[in-house]
Amino acid sequence: MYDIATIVVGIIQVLAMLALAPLLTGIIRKTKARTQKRIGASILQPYYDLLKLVRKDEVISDQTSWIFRACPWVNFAAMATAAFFIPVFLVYTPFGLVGDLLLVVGLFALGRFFTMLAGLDVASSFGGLGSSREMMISALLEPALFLSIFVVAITYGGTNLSTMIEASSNSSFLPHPQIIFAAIGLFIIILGETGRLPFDNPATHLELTMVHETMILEYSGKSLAMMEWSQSIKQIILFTLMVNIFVPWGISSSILFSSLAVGFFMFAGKISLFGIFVAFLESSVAKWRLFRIPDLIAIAIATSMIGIVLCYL
Amino acid sequence: MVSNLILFQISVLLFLGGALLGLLSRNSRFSRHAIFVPSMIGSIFTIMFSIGVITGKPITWMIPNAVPFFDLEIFVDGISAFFLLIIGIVSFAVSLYSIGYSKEYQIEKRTAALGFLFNIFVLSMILVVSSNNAFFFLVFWESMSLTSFFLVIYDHDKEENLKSGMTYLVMTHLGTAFIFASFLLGYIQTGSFSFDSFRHGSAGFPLFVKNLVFIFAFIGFGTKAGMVPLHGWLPKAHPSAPSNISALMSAVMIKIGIYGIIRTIFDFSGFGVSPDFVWWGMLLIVFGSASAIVGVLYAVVERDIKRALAFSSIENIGIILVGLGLSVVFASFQLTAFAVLALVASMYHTINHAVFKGLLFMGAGSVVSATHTKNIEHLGGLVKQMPWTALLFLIGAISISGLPPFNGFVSEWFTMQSLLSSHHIPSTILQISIAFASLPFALTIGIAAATFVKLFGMTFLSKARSKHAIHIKEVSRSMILGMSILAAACVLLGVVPYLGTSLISTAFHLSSQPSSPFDSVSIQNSSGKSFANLSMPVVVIILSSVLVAIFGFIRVLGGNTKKTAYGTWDCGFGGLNERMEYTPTSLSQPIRAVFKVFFKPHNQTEKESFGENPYLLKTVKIETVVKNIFEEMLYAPMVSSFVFFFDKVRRLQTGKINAYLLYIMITLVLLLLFVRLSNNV
Amino acid sequence: METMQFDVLTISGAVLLIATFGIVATRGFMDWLNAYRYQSIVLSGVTAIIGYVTGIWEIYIAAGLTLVIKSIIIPKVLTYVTRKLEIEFKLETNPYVSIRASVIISALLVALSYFLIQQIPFKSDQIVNAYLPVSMAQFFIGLFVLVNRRTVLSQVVGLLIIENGLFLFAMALTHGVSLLIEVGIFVDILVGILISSILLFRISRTFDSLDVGKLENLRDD
Amino acid sequence: MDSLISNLTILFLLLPPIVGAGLVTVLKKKRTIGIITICTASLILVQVLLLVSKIVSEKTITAFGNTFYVDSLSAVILLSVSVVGFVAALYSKNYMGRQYDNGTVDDKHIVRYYQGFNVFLLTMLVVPIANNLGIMWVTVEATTLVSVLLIMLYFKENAIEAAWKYLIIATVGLSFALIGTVFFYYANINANTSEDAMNWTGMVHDAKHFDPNLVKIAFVFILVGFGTKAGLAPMHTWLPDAHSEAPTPVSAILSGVLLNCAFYGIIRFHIVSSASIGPEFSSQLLIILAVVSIGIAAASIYFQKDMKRMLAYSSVEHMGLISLGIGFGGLFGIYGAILQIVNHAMAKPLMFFASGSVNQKYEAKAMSKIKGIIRVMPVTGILFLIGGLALVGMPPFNVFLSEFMILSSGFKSGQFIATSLVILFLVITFAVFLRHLLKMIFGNPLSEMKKGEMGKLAIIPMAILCSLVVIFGIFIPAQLQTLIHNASTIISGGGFA
Repeated sequence: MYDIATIVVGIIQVLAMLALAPLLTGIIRKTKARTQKRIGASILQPYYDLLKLVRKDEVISDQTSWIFRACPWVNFAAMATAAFFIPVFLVYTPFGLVGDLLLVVGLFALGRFFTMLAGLDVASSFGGLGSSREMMISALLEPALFLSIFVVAITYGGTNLSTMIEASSNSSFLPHPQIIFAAIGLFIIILGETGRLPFDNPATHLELTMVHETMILEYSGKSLAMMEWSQSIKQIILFTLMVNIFVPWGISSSILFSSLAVGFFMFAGKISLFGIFVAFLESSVAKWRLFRIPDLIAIAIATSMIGIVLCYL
Repeated sequence: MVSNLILFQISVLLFLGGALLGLLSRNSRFSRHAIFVPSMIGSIFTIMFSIGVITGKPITWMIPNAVPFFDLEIFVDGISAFFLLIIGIVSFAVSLYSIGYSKEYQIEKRTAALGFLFNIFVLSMILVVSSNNAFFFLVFWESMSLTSFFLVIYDHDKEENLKSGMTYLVMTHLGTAFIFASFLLGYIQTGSFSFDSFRHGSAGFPLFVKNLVFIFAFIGFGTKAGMVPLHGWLPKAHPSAPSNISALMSAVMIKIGIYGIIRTIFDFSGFGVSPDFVWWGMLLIVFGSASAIVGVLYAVVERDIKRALAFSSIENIGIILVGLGLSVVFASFQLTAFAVLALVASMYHTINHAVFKGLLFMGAGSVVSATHTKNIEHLGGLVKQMPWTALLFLIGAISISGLPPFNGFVSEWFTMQSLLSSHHIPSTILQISIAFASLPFALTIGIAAATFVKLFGMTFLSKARSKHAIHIKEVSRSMILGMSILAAACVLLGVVPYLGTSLISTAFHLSSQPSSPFDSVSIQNSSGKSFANLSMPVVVIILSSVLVAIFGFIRVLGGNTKKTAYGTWDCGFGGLNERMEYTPTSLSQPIRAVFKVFFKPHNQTEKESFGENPYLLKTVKIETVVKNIFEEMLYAPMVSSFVFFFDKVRRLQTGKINAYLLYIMITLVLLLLFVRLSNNV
Repeated sequence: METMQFDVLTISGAVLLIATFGIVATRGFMDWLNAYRYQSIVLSGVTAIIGYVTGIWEIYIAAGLTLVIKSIIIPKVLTYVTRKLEIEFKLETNPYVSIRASVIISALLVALSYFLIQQIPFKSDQIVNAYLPVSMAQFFIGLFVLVNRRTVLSQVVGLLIIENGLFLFAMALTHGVSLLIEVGIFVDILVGILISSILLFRISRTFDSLDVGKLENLRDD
Repeated sequence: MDSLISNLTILFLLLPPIVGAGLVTVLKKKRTIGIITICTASLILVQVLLLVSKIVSEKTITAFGNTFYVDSLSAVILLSVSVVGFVAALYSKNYMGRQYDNGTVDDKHIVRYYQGFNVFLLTMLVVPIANNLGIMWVTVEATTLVSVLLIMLYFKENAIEAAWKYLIIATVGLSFALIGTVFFYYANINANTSEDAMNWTGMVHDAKHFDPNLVKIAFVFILVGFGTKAGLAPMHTWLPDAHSEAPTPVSAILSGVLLNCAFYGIIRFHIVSSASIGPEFSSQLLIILAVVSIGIAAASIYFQKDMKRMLAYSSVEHMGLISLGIGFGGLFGIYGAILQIVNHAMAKPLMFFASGSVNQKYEAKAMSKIKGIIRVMPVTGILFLIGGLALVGMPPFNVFLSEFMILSSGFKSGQFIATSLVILFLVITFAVFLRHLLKMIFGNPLSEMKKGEMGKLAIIPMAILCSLVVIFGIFIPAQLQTLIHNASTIISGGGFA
């Protein structure tokens, strides 16, 4: 078992994730604004938004039930719990004995399940539209995700994220060509999971293109804050996974303060860079038509399948 | 301490008594109690003795020559007891539920027959699992099929129900024929119908006999389990039956098919550690994956709530079979640890499915009995009028979608881990094909979640879509209570997987056993590090503490804010009504479109016009329907080829006496020639 | 002596076969009846020969019975019944196989019966040797008549041919099983003919025809 | 020496129907003759039960100097004859009464019916106890003639047609049976000029010395001959016609026991043939015909429109199963086949009675016009249902056990193809038979149907049979077990390997 210090570091990792999540959103938004030749809001704007929202009164649709009201809390709890199992700047997390990557995926699915129900609960055609699209996308993302996890897990010897990232930080890419394929697949999946272009446009309010936004259209005040925040947490978790599994450089392998500090800064740098990269990518592609999205997911599945074959050959 | 055997006998007698009361009872106020209370108590006894067996010694009991040449042998070992426990739990909950549910039938004065059949049905399931003789196994098996058939056609006013019942009966009988053939192979090898002799003699069967025993049993039991492509009866029979019966059938009866497959593999077919048997496992995986994906695809586009649940049963049977198949593959390579893992996964899912599908069918039954429609197009907004049913159904829906922290997640986690463990198999082809098999598996889980979003959302949320869903009342207390028992089981099995894993490993005498409820389930990788860990109690603790923490945090941060109820955003136009909502059909439209190769969706248009003029339309009804490829490509051609043959044969009976005499003449001459030519004198 | 006796047996058998062919080759009801009467007389003669050869006196009784029942009573009954019928029945209009072809088929059936019987040990019993194939041929021809003909009456005649064959067969093989059983068989046949006559009568009443083609209501297609 | 007692036993057994027929002819009162027939039938039943218990202890009884010979096999047939005769007599009273009320029959018909009924019983009683195979043949032929008279009782078009076909085909068939019988006799006198060359006991005794070729040809004739009467395909063609057109109680007897009587003939010669040339030859032929029968029955039931025709085809199927069991041999096969004879004799009359009641209630034989029996006449409906389920071999009813044994012996004896085919056919039969049956029993009846049963006397015989069907599914009395076991030993030629 782990000692107190490790557990404290583990909890610090979780808090860091929760705290930094809006910042990452801010960085991406800022970058996108800059690429569009706008100045854009401050990268701290998401924090201001959250603060503003939690202080506001709520308007709740009279059609809704307790499901609608429970959804933001369930969402947040699921995402925050998921954060417990992610090694951030330490190569392992003490909560690795509690849950693994599959649990993280399951928690995401729990949040999404409630979000879809909330979309249906408001009895407008918007909510149904969003849920319907989300149903399709999430259902198709599931196998892609599992296949890429499959590749990573058998390459690095576990779905336990601590084991996985420890193994990846101790080895290089070269003997594991399948990891590159898994990375491509996982990257596409992350775009889908976080509702980024070309799957979904987080900045739109046009019913033709919305997916996620339609489901949370009726939320206001605290509930909206919760929804937004949990979405950011989900995003930072996925990005963290991406950078820590595939580019674990600089991650701290012990709980010494110095190496932890190095690990933290490396992590912040990597994840910002990754955010900026995603933002650039978003600026350069358009949203795809809904029925072309399966094609994109198919690419993710195909790369993961190639990864599997490469694992065994 | 009363011995388990006596408990067993008492529970059998109780069910018999319940059946007898069903036959005798007049239609009084308490007749429902009189019928279902014995079955409740019987179920409790069943639970008691099966736990007794799991923790203690097996029950053996024998009545020699109960029927000429055949001994009634009862043998309850851990495996049987495990399934008996499932039967006991579900039938207890369902009996409780039935007290309230059957009120509807009391009005039409038909509770008595329902009670009789119900009790006999449960009893025969118990006896099937306990019997240790092929003859009696088949007797109980068939009476199980028969009683369930009568329950399926219980509402025989509807032609449709009668048809589904027939499909069920015929298919299950076909399955029985295969089971019979499998047993007969054992019989000709050992010269006895006792399962004991199969058990002892099976190792010595020639390989092809072993294979045949397995194949026949697989087809036979697979039919009962509702495995694709032998599932045709299931989506017809389950919706036709009264809902308490659907719950029993889906939750328990199809599991007995699984029981049969397990028994056959590990007991009767001489399975052993040898690459000869790998293909059995692969067969199970292939058919399991097919069942899972086909079942869930039909479930997601279905509009009939009970039929969607039935299709979902096919899906879950698929998942169970995948686990079982993996276990067989691992076992035949002597990867014991992983075989155990996969078996636990499969059995865990078995008990989980029993629990949540029973719950969901009862929930659906409550909805149907309150609204009198099974079509979710006509429902909506029930959460406000039936809050308890909604909550319980939601628990079931979350569980079946495989979401933490409920039980579905745990078993699916185990199954996924077993799939991941396939990299230990010393064969590249198998490694890759099992890895690819996880593709349909994962897709199934994804679509299953979508299915239950649709089912729950369309039934309980948003506005009522028709008058069926307006002015209805919450169902009676016993029904709620019945459902709550299973809902509690869902939660318990999810939060404390220790319950399930220790149950399974004790029942099946597996090597690795978790020591305490809070130990995390752990799987080691080849370098001795943790491959995966899961400790659901801690997850739940984290989940709830996060919930409390964030609630407090937000409260502190934002202070007390007001909540105002107002109409849903209608883009300022006003008049948002139920016709503008998404319907179940439109909700699943994207998935239907993505899998259009499979569904072949098309619109059926019915037009009714005023008088002669085809352009003056009174009503136009457009319905989007999907094709049932199994029905069209498999069942229909088979039936029609048989009918073609029948048609040829009936032409023999021409009505002409000359023809009849000719047949006699031909027969005589042919037989004489046969004699003449067979010995050339 | 032996060969001589054998010749007699063979020739009488041949005569019997020719008589049987007579039934096959005729079309009118009275012609059949006459042919049948003629065949029955030959049969009783043959029976007498068997009696003579074996020296069992009971067989002479059987021969006498045959003569009385088959060549007198049965034809009488049949003519009596048919006289009461008010419909046109006298001619077999269209058998399935033409008369010419049926004669040839009958010949083939005779050959077939010789072929089939070959393996039975005759134990140098000349009676069996001579009459067994003949009686067998009679069964087949009788059956063929039944299959081929389309009127109720001709079917009765077919039945009678089979009965004659049966009688000869029993005589040839067993030289009279036992009188009791012989009588039983005779009574059965007589009652059978009586019942079929009643039926004949009823059929003609009910269907206004003796064509078995009318009797095709009960079928499956 | 108890030969006097034996003689008297047999005599008293055969007396009631003779006296009954006489009384019916003399009295001619509609009510009385029905009761007289019930009395004769019950007398027969009582005597047969006594006789059977005697057979169980003594194994064989001979009477009138070897003319009559009763062993366990005969006893089984006698039992089925007497039980079915009794319930049919009971049912007749109600049935014919209703027919009379309908105006379908008049007093003359009823007298003729009961005369025929008594004589029919008599002939069927003689068949199984005749040791002399000639007498056996004569009585089998006599059953044909009597039953033809019974079938054409009311001179309806279809009845006449059926009677004609039945008469011609059965007579032709039986004449082949006689040929076979005489061949066997010839074989016997050639082998050994013993006194009782025509007696079955004598034949079995000397069978080893028979000429094999002769036995083969003879058995073919026997099989085709008695097979025609027993309704084995493809000689079964008369059967659906005759069984569907006869008055219901007669159909029940025809299907339930007359077929057994004819099949009894085959079994007797099968024993002789097995003793002579080993069981392979006759078994092979029996299996072939059995498979054809079961297949044709399965296929034919699908298109049936008439309830009683469907039941008739089911009889073809069951005769096939019996023949299959005998053909497969072994303890299970033969025991199963005999049990099947008994079981079929219970279940099929039950079905015929129920269908008779339904016919009278709905005034229709076409199945398409019959719906919702269970609503209109619940008791009959349930009895009908149980009978049907028993017939298709559903546990816990009696036929399941016998079918199970027969099919097991099929695998055991290595006849995989035949057994698999039969299993397939049985599944088909199951499907098509129940499809028809359930459509009639369940569903909504036409609205103008008045609820109500057909009277106690119609229910009681069915209830008797139904309780037998249920009881025999789970429990067979020890005495009957011994009886059947002894009978199987006789068929297998003593002992089982």
